[in-house]
Amino acid sequence: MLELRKDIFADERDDNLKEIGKGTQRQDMLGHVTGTSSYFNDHQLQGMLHLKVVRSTEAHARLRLIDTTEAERSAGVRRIIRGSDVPRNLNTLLSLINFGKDDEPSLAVDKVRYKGEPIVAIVADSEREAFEAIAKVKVDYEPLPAVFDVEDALKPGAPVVNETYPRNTFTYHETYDHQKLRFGDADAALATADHVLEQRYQMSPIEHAPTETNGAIAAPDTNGRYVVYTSTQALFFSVDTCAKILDVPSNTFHFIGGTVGGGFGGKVDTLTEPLAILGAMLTGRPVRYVFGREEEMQYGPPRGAERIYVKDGVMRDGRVVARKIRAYFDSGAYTRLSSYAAVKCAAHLPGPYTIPNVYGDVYCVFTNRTPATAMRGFGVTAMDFAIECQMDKLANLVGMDPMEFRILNAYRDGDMKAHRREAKNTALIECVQVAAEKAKWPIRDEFRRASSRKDGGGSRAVIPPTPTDSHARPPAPAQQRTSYDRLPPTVTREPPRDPPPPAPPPSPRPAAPSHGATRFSSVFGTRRR
Amino acid sequence: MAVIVKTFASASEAAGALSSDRGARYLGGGTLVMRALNEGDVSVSTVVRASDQALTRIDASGPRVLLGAGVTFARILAERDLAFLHAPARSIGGPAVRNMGTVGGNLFAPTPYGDFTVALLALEATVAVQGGFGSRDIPIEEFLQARDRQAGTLVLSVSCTRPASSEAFRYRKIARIKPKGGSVITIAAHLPISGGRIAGARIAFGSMAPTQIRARAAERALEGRSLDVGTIAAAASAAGEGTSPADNALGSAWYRREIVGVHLRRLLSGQE
Amino acid sequence: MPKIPVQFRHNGRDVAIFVDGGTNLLVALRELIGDMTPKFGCGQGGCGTCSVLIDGELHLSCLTLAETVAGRSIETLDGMKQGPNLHPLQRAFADHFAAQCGYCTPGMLMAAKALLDRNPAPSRAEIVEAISGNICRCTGYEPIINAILAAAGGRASA
Amino acid sequence: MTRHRGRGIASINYPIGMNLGGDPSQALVHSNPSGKFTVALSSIDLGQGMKSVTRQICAETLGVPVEDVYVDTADSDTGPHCMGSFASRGTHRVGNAVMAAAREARGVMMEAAAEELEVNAADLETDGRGNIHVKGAPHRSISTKDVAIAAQFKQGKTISGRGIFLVPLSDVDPETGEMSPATCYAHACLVAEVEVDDETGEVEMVRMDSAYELGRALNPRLVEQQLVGGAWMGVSHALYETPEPYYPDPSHGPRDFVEYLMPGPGDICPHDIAVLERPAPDGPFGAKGPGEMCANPVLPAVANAIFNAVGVRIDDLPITPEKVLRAIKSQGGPRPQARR
Repeated sequence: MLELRKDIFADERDDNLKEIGKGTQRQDMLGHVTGTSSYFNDHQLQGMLHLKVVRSTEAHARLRLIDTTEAERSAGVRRIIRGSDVPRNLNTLLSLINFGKDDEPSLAVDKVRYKGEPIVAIVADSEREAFEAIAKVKVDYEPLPAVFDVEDALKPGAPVVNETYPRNTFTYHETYDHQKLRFGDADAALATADHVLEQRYQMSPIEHAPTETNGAIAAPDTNGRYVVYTSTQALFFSVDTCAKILDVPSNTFHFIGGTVGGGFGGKVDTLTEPLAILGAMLTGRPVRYVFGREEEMQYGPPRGAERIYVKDGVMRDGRVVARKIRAYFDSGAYTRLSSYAAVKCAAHLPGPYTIPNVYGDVYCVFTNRTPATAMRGFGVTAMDFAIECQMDKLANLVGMDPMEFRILNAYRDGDMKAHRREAKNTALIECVQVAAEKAKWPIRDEFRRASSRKDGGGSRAVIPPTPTDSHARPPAPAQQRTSYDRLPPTVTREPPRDPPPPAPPPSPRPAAPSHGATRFSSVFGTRRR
Repeated sequence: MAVIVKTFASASEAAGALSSDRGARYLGGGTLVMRALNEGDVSVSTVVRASDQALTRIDASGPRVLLGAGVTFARILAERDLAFLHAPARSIGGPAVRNMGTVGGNLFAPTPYGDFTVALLALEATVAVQGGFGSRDIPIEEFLQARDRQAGTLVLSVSCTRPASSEAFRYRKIARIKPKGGSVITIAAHLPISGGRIAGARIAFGSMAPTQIRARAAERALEGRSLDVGTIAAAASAAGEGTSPADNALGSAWYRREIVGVHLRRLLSGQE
Repeated sequence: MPKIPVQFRHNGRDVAIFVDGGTNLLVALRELIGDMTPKFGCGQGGCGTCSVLIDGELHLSCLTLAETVAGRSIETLDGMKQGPNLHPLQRAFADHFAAQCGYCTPGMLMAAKALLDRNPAPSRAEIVEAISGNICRCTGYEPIINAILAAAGGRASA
Repeated sequence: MTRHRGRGIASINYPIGMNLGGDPSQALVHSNPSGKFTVALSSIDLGQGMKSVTRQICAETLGVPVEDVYVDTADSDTGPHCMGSFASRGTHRVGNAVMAAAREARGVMMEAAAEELEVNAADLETDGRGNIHVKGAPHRSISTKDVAIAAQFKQGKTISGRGIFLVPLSDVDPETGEMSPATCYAHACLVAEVEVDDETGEVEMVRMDSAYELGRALNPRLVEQQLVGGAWMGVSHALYETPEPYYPDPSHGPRDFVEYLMPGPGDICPHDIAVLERPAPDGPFGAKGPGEMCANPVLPAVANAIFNAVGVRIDDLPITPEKVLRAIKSQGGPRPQARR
């Protein structure tokens, strides 16, 4: 049951609109209820071949030998694709916005870093024949010690998961193994708080579980182009990722998608398109690559696990005066999007509250598990869980009603947020008030009268003196660059004056050609390789 | 190579084909074999079927009930004379799976599947099988213990004695998801009462061991006693004895051991 | 290997196809008949997106060996419309916004039809039971249950 | 007494659009000679209602009925660039792009109408039913169809518009984390009521009451779809879902929908929702985005309700019956807190 509370913030809206605000039927509803909405897999193409991949049975292993001799002779097999057949067999999704280093092959070459990592792709006349050929591929693994826990992965001597990041952490600002947030002096405030509460929170991975699994159909089109029907959630992301991996101009492809059987973040990674297109390129035939359900559940990327430590200082009157957070994103074996989630998570601290002293360290950590990716609430869901459980505990600690406790600490218009931007257009207080009303949860008058538009700003708008970790701050980025910029940098920067800690001895690089040209990170304004 | 499908008019011919071909699997309702094919199980190269009407026979008129191996759960639910088996039949899958899945197939379904078999185990059913050299009857417990070696055998039917009263047979599947969820634990209890005392107590568990098992310690605690609070408590505390549950996606061994007695107690005392 | 001929009724029309051994009904319907309304969701019998009616009974087409439907009557969502008009269930699903991504909708509608064909006035509990083999990841089921209740002439609950 | 009820709350905010901005989306709008409009996007509809909400935005901006607009999504040959459907960016980013394109198209349409009616375009208004008329003089009117025909075949004008929306990319300060992660935030507060079985650790949802602030509910039915489905997903995340049930041990991962746990239709509970609208200054008609945040408050609200019911804190998701039971046992039994 949904009720529109038009009475609240009515003075900020023009409600006299003709189409906006109406519960108009969905444009796609007729298609949905008649089953005529067209998903990627509803495109039937003559002579379509089927692609399946051989997946690693080991979580971490060197590949001594990949023997496809018998599989090549298997009935119905049209083509076997190995890592060396992939034009640029190393990529990272966010290279499109120049964030991070290429760290993930389409098909593993020298090493596998998670159980289920694709090693060989087989294109055959039927799915059955592809499965039969898969059973005939022999892979000789030399198992390596694996690491599955984010904090274990950070310990000295931990197995190196991904040689691109030899410390098992993503590198931020070319210097740090985590993203920082510093606002005020959390340690000083904790020292004088009436109560200090430190807790550990853990969120396990989550599978997106869309009813339609990931997949794509690629087919040769006229004039040297390829048409690609895809379940992607991000069409140009996929187009440009495929153009990079397959080393062709992006207008080689005509991508068609648009109606997708659920995504929730699990269809951003461009997992099936590059190999489907490569299969079509190598065979000249339409090729379909669609995940089975077990494949989707086990090797489709999950929302990564997060471990979060929260240390809060609260006063007897219920004011939270300090919040210190250490969070670890379990990225799995490759970066995908977790690096970005960590920054988003840092920006989200300390939740929708005005807390004068906030300290955050957020890590993106590599482990030997299925690479994680975005999911509904990316970078925030687990942190909200931690913060809101913590808020409940703090309210309990000081003997306050949890609703009133939240209203007391809620951010209001004009307050300074920990990422140093003024809070505007806030409405947390009103949400708490209305939820209380709906749930018949009594709150006292002064809290019923509170407003997001009152009592903010002033002393709450001040950026407090903030100690930083480094004595010499690197200069501010010299220039903003647009996203999608893969040109060499036109600006150079001074290296940070404090040299970064020495890196461990270099690990063997993948044998695959590295094509990661020196690029400019538009996000962090630093050179990347 | 496409899969070869062989359809036979008689169960014995099908059994012969099954026992002579290591790559052959018998197709009942399809919920196991078709899934294996869809998922790329290349060990299945031949699918054997039988159109023999004996396989879909139900004989529920007398005290001894016989169900052909090909009888679906939906058919059991449609049969008023099989009311005592309705709860276990209803606990299988959703409606489509109940329209397809069969009594015979359920005997081979690995954990977390195979709930109907738990009921059959508590009822001490007999499994009629046909191998390459003729047919024979096997007590269900023996059948389950040797199940992994039964690949080449065709199940023809199962039979069991009807419980004396509806009170005497109880069944509960503990699932996380409602109304259709995989089994955390499945419990079936057959407690015939004679002269106010339990005579011939049979308790069976699913998901408490690699296959469905009898809970003999709990049975002993019930045997010869009246079904009162004390007896039920004794049975509940003995429930975990002799079980060897495993961790799986639905629950851990620890959890199963912790709650098996709680659920047995609730089942025996008629609690929700 | 020779293909196997199979004849059956598809939404009231006689069809004949040739299948490979082991071909399931879902693939046969989609790739050989061209009826794209049943969807692949798992191939395991766990999601119900491929649900069809066989002789009026709800079945999972992905777990049905195609040649076993010889001589039988298959209904899919493709045959649900009544001439140019939507079936009451289709109308109710639309009115209740009971679809988001739409991928589970064909299977849900077939499960609902199987129920209403036998039980025109089901209770909420019976509806819940009837769709329990069908996974929906978008809607939270509530609008679907309400749509089926409405189609059956019942009242939607909150 | 083995079952205990408890209530818990959580309140949250959520940033709209890709963190740090820098995530443009484009839209093209054009009319055909019958005065029907097509919106060309490369954006994706994965069930959230992208096609439907942008259609309404386009119709409102053009001043034509929604039936006169059709949204075509996700064709890389015809749809201009869009970053994608994620980060709650669809309504806000794509909606703004469509609005800009529709505004430009409307400008041409009004000019063409002005030429036909021989008045100044500034004196014209749309009636939202497919006509353009002189303000205050509804009889001096022309249909959009006639305008489209005139523009196409007489005036040689294309009634079309291009739109892009870009929140400029923000830097991140390495030392302080200073940044501009988002331009607007959605808000929510949710109360969950649960029943906990102290002998089995099973948690049953009893009901939910919530308030969501979304800027503007452009289509309340679509918003309801998101909030109802999203809260279900929140319950699912709170109590059921994980592909690694023994994380960080990766074994025993589920392989199918029986082993991967999500609440079924028999596990859902009543959910009473209020929607508040504080328009985002830079949102299309003030809209933010309901897509992602709706699941978030459910997880902690459920955890807090379990504490209220039996006095145990489960800080490790998902909150399985096993975790609840272990916690109850280790504290020596349930400790129901003051009823709320």
